[in-house]
Amino acid sequence: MSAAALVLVPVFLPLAVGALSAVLPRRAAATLTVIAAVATLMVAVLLGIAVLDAGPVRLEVAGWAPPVGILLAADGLSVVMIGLSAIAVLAATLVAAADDHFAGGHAFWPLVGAAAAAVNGVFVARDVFTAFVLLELLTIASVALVALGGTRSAAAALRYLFVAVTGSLFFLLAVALTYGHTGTVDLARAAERADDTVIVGAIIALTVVGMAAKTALFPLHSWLPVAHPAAPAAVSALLSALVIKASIVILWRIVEYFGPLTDLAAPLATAVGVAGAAAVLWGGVLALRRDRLKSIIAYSTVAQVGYMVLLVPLVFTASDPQVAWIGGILITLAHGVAKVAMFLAAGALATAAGTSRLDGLEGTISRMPWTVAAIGLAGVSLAGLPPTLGFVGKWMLVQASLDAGAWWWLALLLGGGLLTFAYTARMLRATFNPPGDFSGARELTRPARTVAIVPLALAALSVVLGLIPWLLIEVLSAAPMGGGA
Amino acid sequence: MTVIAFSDVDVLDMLVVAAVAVTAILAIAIPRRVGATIAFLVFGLLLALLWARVAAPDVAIAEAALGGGVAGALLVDALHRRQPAQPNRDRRRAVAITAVGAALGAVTFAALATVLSRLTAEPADLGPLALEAVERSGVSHPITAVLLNFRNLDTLLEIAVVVFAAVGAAALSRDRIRTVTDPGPVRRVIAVIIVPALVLLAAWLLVAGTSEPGGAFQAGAVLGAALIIAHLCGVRPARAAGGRALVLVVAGLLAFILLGGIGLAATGTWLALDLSWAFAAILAIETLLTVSIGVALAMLFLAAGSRDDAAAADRAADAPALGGAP
Amino acid sequence: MNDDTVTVMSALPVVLLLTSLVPALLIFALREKQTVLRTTLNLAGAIAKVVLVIVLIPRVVAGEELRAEFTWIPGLDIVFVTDTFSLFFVALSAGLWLATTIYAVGYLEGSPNRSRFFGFFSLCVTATVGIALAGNLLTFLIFFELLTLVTYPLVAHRGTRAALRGARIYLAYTLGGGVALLLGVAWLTLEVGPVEFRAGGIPEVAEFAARDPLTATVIGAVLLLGVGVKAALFPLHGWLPIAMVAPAPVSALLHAVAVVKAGAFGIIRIVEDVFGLALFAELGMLQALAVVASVTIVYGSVRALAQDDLKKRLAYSTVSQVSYIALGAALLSPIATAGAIVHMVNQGFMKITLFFCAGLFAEELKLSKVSQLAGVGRRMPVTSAAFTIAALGMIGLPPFAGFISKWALGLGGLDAGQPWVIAVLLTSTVLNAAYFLPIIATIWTSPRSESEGSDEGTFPAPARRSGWEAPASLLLPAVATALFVILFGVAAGWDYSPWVLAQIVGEGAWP
Amino acid sequence: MTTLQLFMYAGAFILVLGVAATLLVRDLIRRLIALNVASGGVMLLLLALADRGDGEPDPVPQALVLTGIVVMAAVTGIAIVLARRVEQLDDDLEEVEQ
Repeated sequence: MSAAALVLVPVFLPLAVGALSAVLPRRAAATLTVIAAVATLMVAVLLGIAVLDAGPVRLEVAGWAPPVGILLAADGLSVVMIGLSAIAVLAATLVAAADDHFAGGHAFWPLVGAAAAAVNGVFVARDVFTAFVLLELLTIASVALVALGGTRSAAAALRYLFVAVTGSLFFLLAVALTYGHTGTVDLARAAERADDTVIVGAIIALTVVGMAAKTALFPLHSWLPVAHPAAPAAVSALLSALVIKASIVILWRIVEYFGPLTDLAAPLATAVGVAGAAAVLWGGVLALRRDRLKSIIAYSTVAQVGYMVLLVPLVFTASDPQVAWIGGILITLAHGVAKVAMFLAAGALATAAGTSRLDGLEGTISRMPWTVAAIGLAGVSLAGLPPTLGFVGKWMLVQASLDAGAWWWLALLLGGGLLTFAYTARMLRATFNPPGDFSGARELTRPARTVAIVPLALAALSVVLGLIPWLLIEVLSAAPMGGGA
Repeated sequence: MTVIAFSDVDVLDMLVVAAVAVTAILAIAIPRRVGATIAFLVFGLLLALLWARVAAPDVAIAEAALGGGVAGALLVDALHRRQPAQPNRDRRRAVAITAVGAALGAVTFAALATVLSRLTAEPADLGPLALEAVERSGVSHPITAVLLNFRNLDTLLEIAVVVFAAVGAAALSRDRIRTVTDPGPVRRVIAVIIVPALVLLAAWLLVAGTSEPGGAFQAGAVLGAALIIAHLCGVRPARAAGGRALVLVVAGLLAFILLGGIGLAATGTWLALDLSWAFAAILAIETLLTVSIGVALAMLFLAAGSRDDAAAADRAADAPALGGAP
Repeated sequence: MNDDTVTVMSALPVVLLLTSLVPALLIFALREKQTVLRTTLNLAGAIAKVVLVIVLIPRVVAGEELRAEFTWIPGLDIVFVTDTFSLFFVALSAGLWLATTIYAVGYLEGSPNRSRFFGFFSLCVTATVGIALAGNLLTFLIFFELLTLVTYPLVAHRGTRAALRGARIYLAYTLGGGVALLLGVAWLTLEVGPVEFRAGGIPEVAEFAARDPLTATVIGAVLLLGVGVKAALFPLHGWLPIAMVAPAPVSALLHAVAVVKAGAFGIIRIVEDVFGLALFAELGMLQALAVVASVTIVYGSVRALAQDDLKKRLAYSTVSQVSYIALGAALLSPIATAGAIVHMVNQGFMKITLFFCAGLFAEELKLSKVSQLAGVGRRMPVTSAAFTIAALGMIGLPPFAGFISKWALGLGGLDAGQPWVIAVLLTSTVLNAAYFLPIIATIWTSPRSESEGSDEGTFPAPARRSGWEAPASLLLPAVATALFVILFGVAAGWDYSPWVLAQIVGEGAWP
Repeated sequence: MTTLQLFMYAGAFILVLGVAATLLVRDLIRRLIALNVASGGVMLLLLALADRGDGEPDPVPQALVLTGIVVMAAVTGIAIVLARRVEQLDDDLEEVEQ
């Protein structure tokens, strides 16, 4: 099997396992899903090696080259994002396998398979229509996953569906314009042929709006703090860590391919940056004011989305756009790893304490120190503090902002971290207890061992990657963004 | 099949477009669900008519079958459920919101129209390229070639969308799909006449699809309609429990993925079809997909339209729009 | 840097870090009841570190420089070096960590959450050693921020409302400082590439400053702002008195070794090993730093006067005393530089002794206010003696360690042509005396008034078999550090005394 | 105006109409209809673009539209299931209140 065929594994393996899981008993479904995640992780490593060796791995599906056929390609961005997705799915499914509360029902298994296949597909897609279908698959799976949170989550799921599908329609319109203007839906070919500033600007603008809705970028964010906490904990983790990344990546890809072609890209990018800045502040301030763990973490996602889009204005102004690209990608990766850890740990705390309200968590730090530590470490990474992966991303974005003389983005990067750590510290504070105030006051239900280990392992991963990020950066630089695939 | 493009606008086109626009406005503006749904049903049929005008008969059939099915399910829903009372909104505020919405919509439309006006009328070269490649695809109908050969990845993913929608729907309404235990005389007759007719139609669409308009989607949609009607009429095999139905649903998807693997083994390229067996493979996979899609759609809309007990199902069975056979 | 410095790649700097990192991680994994194992790990790590340092000192003084580096991101490494200054700071931390560990084991005996406490305690020292060994600004930044994070759980340890509030304020200040530091480090790195410390200043930075003096000044100011928070320079000192809520060993460590000292160390690194004294003076920032330091010295002392809470008085005293280091670094004179460096050690030993004693008073007799200490000298003579020695040292009386510092700084002021420094030092000394002498007087002479304290008017007798005035694990570290306060003053001329070593370190800045 | 333009503008109009209604209408089923109307608009646009040449229309966009219709049907199906759940819950809550 050639390296090219490897590109398909992260898509078809979870898809097949997901389909099987629909009809298999829970144990078998869980085992298969975990195995598939491990295999996906290994394939990500192999793809990473291939990218380091010879640049992007390209695959013309069914042997038909664009424009007739569909091109899939894995570059550095694809590889690291597939790695993230494998890790996130592995973590969430391990916990869900250990404790059914985290899953919400049997449908969790097939739907997670579908969601994983869809996000991985988005990461390798170089065809805008295929990306659209993948986004819809992801929407269906995610909406159904949210609805697993019980009867009351249906309203949240439906609200999510309306926003997500409306976003998809904006993107489909962008696809139609791409086809109408260039006669193809293959990204690279379309970028080669596109020559009308206005149409290309419209394609970017429509994608920005559509993906902003799906990613919950301010001011289109209001569905997220409703939908994410409504879901079971393992689902919340996947939604925040992984699902929103798919639409982010599509936004990035469109910027990567079409951004250089139009003068309208720069003002659009600035608009994206402003929205991102507002997201960081608004999400951060609201996270500070919530009093439930899951709600705080969901608003934290709203805020962090702001950082993930911050690279968009920076790649247009920095003298070395690669620094901005890599910094933004690393921040996004760091968010993924940290958010899975945080949501799973929050789920464990809530299960143990019987409530997710902050004022009911007193004393959990003594009983479940590892779980609280996972939240703390994850918060450190989200805040971009050393020695975590979040710091690496922030460092590079700070470099890019300084380089571009972009003082506003710089202030945001620096100040936003404080806000992040403020709400993390607020969660941590709630778990402390005054001495003597706790002995036997309330028995905590102890969660399964896996439930304690997995979030901590992810938090530890943030630290390890924060200390040796060069490997990731090598993979990301092997196929520079904007270099074409 | 040819249509007069880039000539002066045909009066018929104008009329149909106007009708489509009017029904669209009605579909969103009528406050009662029943009315809005009926307007939507008409909107779908008019769209199908338009598809025929732009030389897209495949889409027309699919639109008629699926659009009709969707609208039918919506209609059943609207007919048998009490529309929740809208919270009493201040009339003035409602008017203001509508006005702002209309203004923003107008601006958006103007912007969009400006962009669209820049699209050149030159035909893209993709069409000729694709048509040229059809010869090497194993089937003669271009759209089937695109769906099951050139862009079969999209098709596979689309099946996945339907399959996982059915999985999700089944999970969310597990105990709610009820069968009709005592069908009345009307439904017995429907079951005996309409269901076999629809199944036959599905089979024809499937086989014909390799050379003419039609194919797995259209056939699947019709089969789905047949299954829903059969179910509502109390036909036994249609009462398959969720689990067994799911097996049928995922089978098509898994077979499609397996075909990819076979392609990989045989030609070295995932999902590639060798010309020598492409036709057989396409037909085989289309058959499985038809079953998959049919059962999935049936599950989806039964789950959607079920919750009510037998009494509601009674009325549902008599609602002619269900399934919307062409 | 000596001309004959030889750089050797070695794993030893990393081993120095691991001697506290490994115990930290192991301790986290221990169960609460595994006291013996925990104490063993703690002491083993602390002793190993001290031994390593003792082995390294002669080699480094002889001009050998050990170096370890790892790729972080392409073109930017994480670097550890043992130059004279870094080893000097490591030695200080290692020594005081050992003393504090023994003290803390006794202090926290029987209290809950000790695995958490000692884990973070060890991490805190790891971060400090990392700061010391950092070979470039990036590495320095990483460990500087790490220090902030790992001290948070220590300050909040008790979990009371006051502890959580203190921890929150501490965090707000220090993370804010971290933001400034990040900005400065990232900016300077962008302008001149990886910023590797070099005694006397980095040539690239000098070139850059010649090219763009304004930006260089701004970067320098931002960097100083970043480290100034931890060094508690006025007006960034607000967190220090509030963080007093932490358990006594934590306060001891925070004030003597870890946090404030990391800030002071950072100031010296930035002034002398990044910009170089001459360049810093040229940019006009040296004078500014001297003024800020002087203001802080006087301000801290004045505020200390008014505190009745013993730990608070000591905290304001720290604000004042740490700025001696900044002042010394801000004077253009080799002897002032050496004075600043030696004061890191002297202040460390004196202040840790004072905090040990304050903790002893609080633990043994529940005394936390100055006014309650009347007559305690008779009940706890050893503790009171240790306290007296350290306090006299703080005032700057010979033959104690503090005298060396003040004397060197005063000479340095004259040498640098800034005689006003003498006035600052004198004012401060008078104020030091004004807030320390009354405590000493109260302890030793004042008869205990009948109206306060316990019913009988005398302190309860020690309730332990040994008949000692306090548990040995608390008493011995205090006595030991007090003895060093004398030793550092008396034996200042010895080959490896802090004063001699400080002069060696300081020489590097004066090529 | 050409037929192409007529169809394109009609598609755009229907899309804008549908999206606006999706955002403004509160009733769940009517919102769903609006969403379907909007998608019909995009499909019209795509098919009009497919049929620009004089010869046979480009089969690729037609296949894309076909895919889009099926996807939209699946979305609608699951949306109805959810809408039912939501309204059922509301009804139940009302009953409890009464």
